[in-house]
Amino acid sequence: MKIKVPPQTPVEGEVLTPDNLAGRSINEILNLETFRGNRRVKLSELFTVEGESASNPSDLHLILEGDLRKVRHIGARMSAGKITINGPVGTFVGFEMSGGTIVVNGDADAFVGMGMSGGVIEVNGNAGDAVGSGYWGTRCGMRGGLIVVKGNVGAEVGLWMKGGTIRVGGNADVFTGVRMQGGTIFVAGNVGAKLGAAMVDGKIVVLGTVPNILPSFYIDEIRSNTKVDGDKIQGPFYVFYGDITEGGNGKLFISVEKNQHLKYREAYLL
Amino acid sequence: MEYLLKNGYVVDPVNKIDCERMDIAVKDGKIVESVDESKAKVIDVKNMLVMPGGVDLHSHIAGSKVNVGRLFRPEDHYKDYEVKSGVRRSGVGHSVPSVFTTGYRYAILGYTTVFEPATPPLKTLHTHDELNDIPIIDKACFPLFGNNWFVMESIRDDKLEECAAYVAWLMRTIKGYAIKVVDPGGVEAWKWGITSQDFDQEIPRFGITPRELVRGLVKVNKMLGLPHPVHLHCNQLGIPGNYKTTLKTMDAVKDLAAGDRPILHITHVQFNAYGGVDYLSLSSHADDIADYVNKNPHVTIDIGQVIFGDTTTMTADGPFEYKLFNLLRGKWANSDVEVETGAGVVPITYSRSNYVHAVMWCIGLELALLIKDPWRVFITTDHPNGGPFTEYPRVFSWLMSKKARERVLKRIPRLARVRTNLKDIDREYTFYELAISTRAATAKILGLNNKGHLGVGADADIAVYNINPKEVNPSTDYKLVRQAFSRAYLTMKDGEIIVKDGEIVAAPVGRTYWVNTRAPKDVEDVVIPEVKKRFKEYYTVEFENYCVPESYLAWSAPIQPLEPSGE
Amino acid sequence: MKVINAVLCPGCGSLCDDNEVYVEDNKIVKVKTECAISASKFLNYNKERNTKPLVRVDGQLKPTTLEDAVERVARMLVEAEYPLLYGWSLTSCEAQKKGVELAEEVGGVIDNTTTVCHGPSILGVQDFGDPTCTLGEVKARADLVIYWGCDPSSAHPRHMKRYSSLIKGKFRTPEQRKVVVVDVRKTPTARNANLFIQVKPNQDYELITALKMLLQNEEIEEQEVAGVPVEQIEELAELMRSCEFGMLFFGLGLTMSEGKDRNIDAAITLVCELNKWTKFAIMPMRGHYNVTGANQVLTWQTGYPYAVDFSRGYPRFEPGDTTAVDVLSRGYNDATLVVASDPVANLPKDAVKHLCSKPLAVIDPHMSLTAFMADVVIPSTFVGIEEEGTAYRMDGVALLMKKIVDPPEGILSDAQILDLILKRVRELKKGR
Amino acid sequence: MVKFTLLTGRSLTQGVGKEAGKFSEKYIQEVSTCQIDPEDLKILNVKPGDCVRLTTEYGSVVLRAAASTSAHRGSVYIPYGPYANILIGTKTGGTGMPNFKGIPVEVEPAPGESVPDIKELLVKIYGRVK
Repeated sequence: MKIKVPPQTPVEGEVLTPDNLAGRSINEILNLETFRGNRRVKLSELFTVEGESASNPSDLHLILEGDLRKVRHIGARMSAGKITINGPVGTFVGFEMSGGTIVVNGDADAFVGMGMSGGVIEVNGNAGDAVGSGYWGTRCGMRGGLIVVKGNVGAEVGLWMKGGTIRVGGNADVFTGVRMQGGTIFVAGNVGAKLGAAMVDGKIVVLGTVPNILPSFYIDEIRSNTKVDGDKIQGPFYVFYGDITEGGNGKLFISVEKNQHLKYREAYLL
Repeated sequence: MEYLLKNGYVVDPVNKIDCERMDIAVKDGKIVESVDESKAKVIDVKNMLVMPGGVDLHSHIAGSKVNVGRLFRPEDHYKDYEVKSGVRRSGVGHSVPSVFTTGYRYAILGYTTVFEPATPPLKTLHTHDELNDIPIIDKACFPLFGNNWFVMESIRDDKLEECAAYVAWLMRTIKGYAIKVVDPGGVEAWKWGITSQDFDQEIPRFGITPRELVRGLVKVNKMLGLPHPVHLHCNQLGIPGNYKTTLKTMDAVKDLAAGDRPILHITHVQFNAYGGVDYLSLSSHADDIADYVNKNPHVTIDIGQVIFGDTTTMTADGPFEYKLFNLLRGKWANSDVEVETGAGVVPITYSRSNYVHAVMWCIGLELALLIKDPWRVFITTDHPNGGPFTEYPRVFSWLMSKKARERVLKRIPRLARVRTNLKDIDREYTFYELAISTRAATAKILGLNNKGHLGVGADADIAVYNINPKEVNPSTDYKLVRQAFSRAYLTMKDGEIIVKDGEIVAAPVGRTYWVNTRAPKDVEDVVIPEVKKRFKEYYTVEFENYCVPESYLAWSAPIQPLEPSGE
Repeated sequence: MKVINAVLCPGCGSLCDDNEVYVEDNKIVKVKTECAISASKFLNYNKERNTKPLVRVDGQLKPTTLEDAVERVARMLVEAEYPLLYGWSLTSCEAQKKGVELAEEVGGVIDNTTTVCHGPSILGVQDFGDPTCTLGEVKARADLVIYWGCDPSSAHPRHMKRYSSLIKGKFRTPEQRKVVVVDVRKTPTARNANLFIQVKPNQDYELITALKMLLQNEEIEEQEVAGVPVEQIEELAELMRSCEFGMLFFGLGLTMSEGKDRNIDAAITLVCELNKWTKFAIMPMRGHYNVTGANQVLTWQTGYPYAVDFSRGYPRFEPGDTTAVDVLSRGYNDATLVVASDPVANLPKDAVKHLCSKPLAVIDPHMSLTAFMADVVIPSTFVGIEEEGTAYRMDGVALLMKKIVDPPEGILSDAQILDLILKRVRELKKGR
Repeated sequence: MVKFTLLTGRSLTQGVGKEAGKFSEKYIQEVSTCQIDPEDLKILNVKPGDCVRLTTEYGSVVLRAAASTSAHRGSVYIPYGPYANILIGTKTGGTGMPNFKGIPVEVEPAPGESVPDIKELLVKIYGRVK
């Protein structure tokens, strides 16, 4: 499917999942309705469609082309199949998805994988804020699955995260892993301040620099390497645990080499 | 507009009508003897169940704590929404629905009168602001008096007449309906961080016990001739072993009763009927409470049934909510209100496999089934504390069918079955008893003469359910009961069709009742200036700005008090 | 000359209701108040007043009729696919209700200025709750008052004297109260505090974390946190632990700096923690006089306090996406109606750029900066001066504002203007 | 050119001035003045009343400098308003709230430049008015 003209107002992309499209003919798909702003529009007004549909969602590979920056909730609640997005995409990609794969060949806006419980999201560009968080008030972020972002991510990655893995190839902004309750976050680049704030469980690995460590984390040991989903990651790492104020048992693995300014904490090693 | 509802099976306990096939005539918003069939709109409700509109005397639908519940629980509503269509505004539902949705969903259940049972007087302008926005249903609110400095001080100083004058002034100034007491003295103690107030323990810095306070307010209630008895939420709510406090409280005012008119309503008793010493040993003492109520006509109760699932607890009982927060460690809102009261809000998920929750579930039903007189026990969920009001049909089916209860009983922890009596109770409500407990009796105890019945002159608030009471056996067909009560075939309010086949077709404004009370003029002339003087010291608003003008109510319906029945 | 007592001040969120206003020939000639902002409001409200509906013709604002202005706004809203209805904090709840109805009717996003003041506070509340009280509780009981990232001397001039640190209550005299200020600058409020803690910008979160550590008797592996020596943090922790009734007032210093909602998360959980030791409460210092009312009205009508998206016919709340700054910076909206607010003066440049690039209408008594940039301007009355209305104080107490003088001829209230627009919108929709 | 931290906020004068009107002298004067510690002014080689240019990642504007002991070393304080907004970004971190406080800012003397007139400024940046 190719978006005809980038829409001026936001388009709801919930309908764009293999679960919704499977078993429908191209014509039926073109006649499906969604919202552009407050207008009900047919997909045919927004997209051109080529190829063929599949009867089973898991056999369906949906390819979206064009500037989708104002299309939000693409792949919401999908359970199977694959979506490839060639271009930049809007907010809430993979909202509450439970299975299948979404690949974004471009940048993704905020709230990638909000409330997801399974499946894979791959962003081959940058991603916005609150990747892998949860709907407001639920106190529960991503529970399972994998999110991979090649580039940088915004603030509050993994907010309230409970399970699954987030891998960031670039840098992460402030509050990485805030209120995290489980799962793993791996950041290959640098992170902003307040790393792991108020986390109670889970693991965060940072290969780049960390501006400071919150006073509610204690240094535990120095480890030569660690693992993320079975992959060995070479250290050495400072290992901190916390957040003490939450009685937390979360672990921060922070590159020793890139963070010599934290050397003074070694004095507290038992 | 004239209507004739033809051929329904009418259940109207006030007029002793039990499933009789008859027609109901409606004209200008009232039930009338007959209408001209050629002019009236005739609606055939053949083989359907016709009842007066439901009357709920205890449901938290409006005011500051309800709005706190809405505000801090987006996760409660984001999946349950109503799209704007026709006469219907959009909104959200689940345990703390938005105002429009509240009105619609009550009407769909066939309820037409709902009272908000707790308003902090200082925030009652807010409560009315929301009540004004709730469409269709008639409503009112009960101001909180159980931790009020003026009340505590005047009862302490043995100045009952002055207390009565203050209550009368406040009731008409803020347009309230009844005296509500929540955890008497306990909220004042909580304002200093103290979380336990016993019935015979002195309230910190006020030199008076809850016993004296409750007795004083029951006397005041009689002096003023308020249409509803003192509406009391006991001390020690939610605490194991609290059934003793409840019994003590009921017995404390027994000597004040005169005739067979109830003088005290104890609300959501399920939360106050616990045995045991901690949550591990929690057990049901519903039988002791029921026994007392059966023997003593001066009290009525409502049950406060628990429904398994997610909901939001909210009460003026701030210390209880703090204790609940410490058990659950989730979200906690607390809002102490100067001079008067407080409030707390905590979300909860009642789970069938949780021993404590299962015991609570049993207790509510036991109360409704063990109290023999349906005129003195009312069905509530203390919405949303035990569960949302939209679950009422489920409660009806449990009360009407032992089989329905057993289905749940089978799936709760064994120990919860053992430490409760529900499994041994065979009683099943009839449609007649259900109609008493959900409309006739509640209207009567609220003093609403035009509600809860279908006699000539009554407000034409009518609910028609698509179920044939002559054919359906609720004991076995409890699912049909639940379905029928979930979506009224027809709801009429003040003679206007509101719900047709489960859909909202009109959404007019509803009344707000309040009691226009007055104490003797010479007493008021002394008391009100004194209140005004102390107001500046106690409050942060001006005396003049405390008032809710009658013009503020969307449809003001003042009620005159009854004849005072002495001290 | 007429004297009107117990007048509410439509100035800040303190909503003081004890002002005396003197009126002669339908003019306010004198105000008895202890507040400079309030005096300025009552005496100057009528200056720089625009009393004619305006419409932009050839780049210039030209007078027009009310009917024409209403018609243009209605058309703008009906034609838009995703209109933004923004503002709402300087008007009555009655107008706010009309605003919700209009937003629902035109399928737009309605957002109030909360979004750029205490929006993060609400997000914090949605995760943890809100242990709070009314201001009279502070007056009666508080023996410790903390102002964190707020400066009542500048923004809420009578707050301390009327409600919090400097007032005598039933159980407390001002001398019995200790005052603590935590801020990045030595504010006017800080100069009179018993303890002033100067925190480094963007490090309030670290400081709160350190406080929690000390309250839990945990050791801190640092000499100082957020630029504050650990001994001084210990001093504050001890004050908090040992008071009988503590109150934490916080302001935009917490919501606008790094951390935002997480700062409030930390502050609320700190107060929850403190309730294990003593009685403690927390309250945001709300700025505009009825921004609290906007949250209340939206919440009871839609379930959500701000940033409500009606584009699909029902209320949706996705802050960070449906919040005004995000809507504008992502370029979502294709028209904007601003009521009782001045986003051109208050929002970041790039958001304002988008705002001004699309059709823009303003309803405001003042000739605001936004009105100066608008396509259509409809003047309205001043609520609380020329119009009655409900407003909510920062602690959620609802009060009725009075009408003191008549508005200039032909000027309607926000609620009336919105009602005219709503009616016209319904007609236009029917015709389509 | 010196690096500072930008703080924006309310001030009493801004509050009072706002009530007198957004085009009033009092309001404009207040919101187009930045407060800097006297010691920092010396480092900048700027006297109170002189113009300085402030530049952030998001924009640049010329304002009047004032000495203030409230502002601590290393920070610049501007009351909320149309001038401060030029220096503020729209990133909200997923919260709806931009960073109005604690933004890195470069300050340099701007001799020969003047604070732009409010109306001209609005027209220049946001267009629309002819």
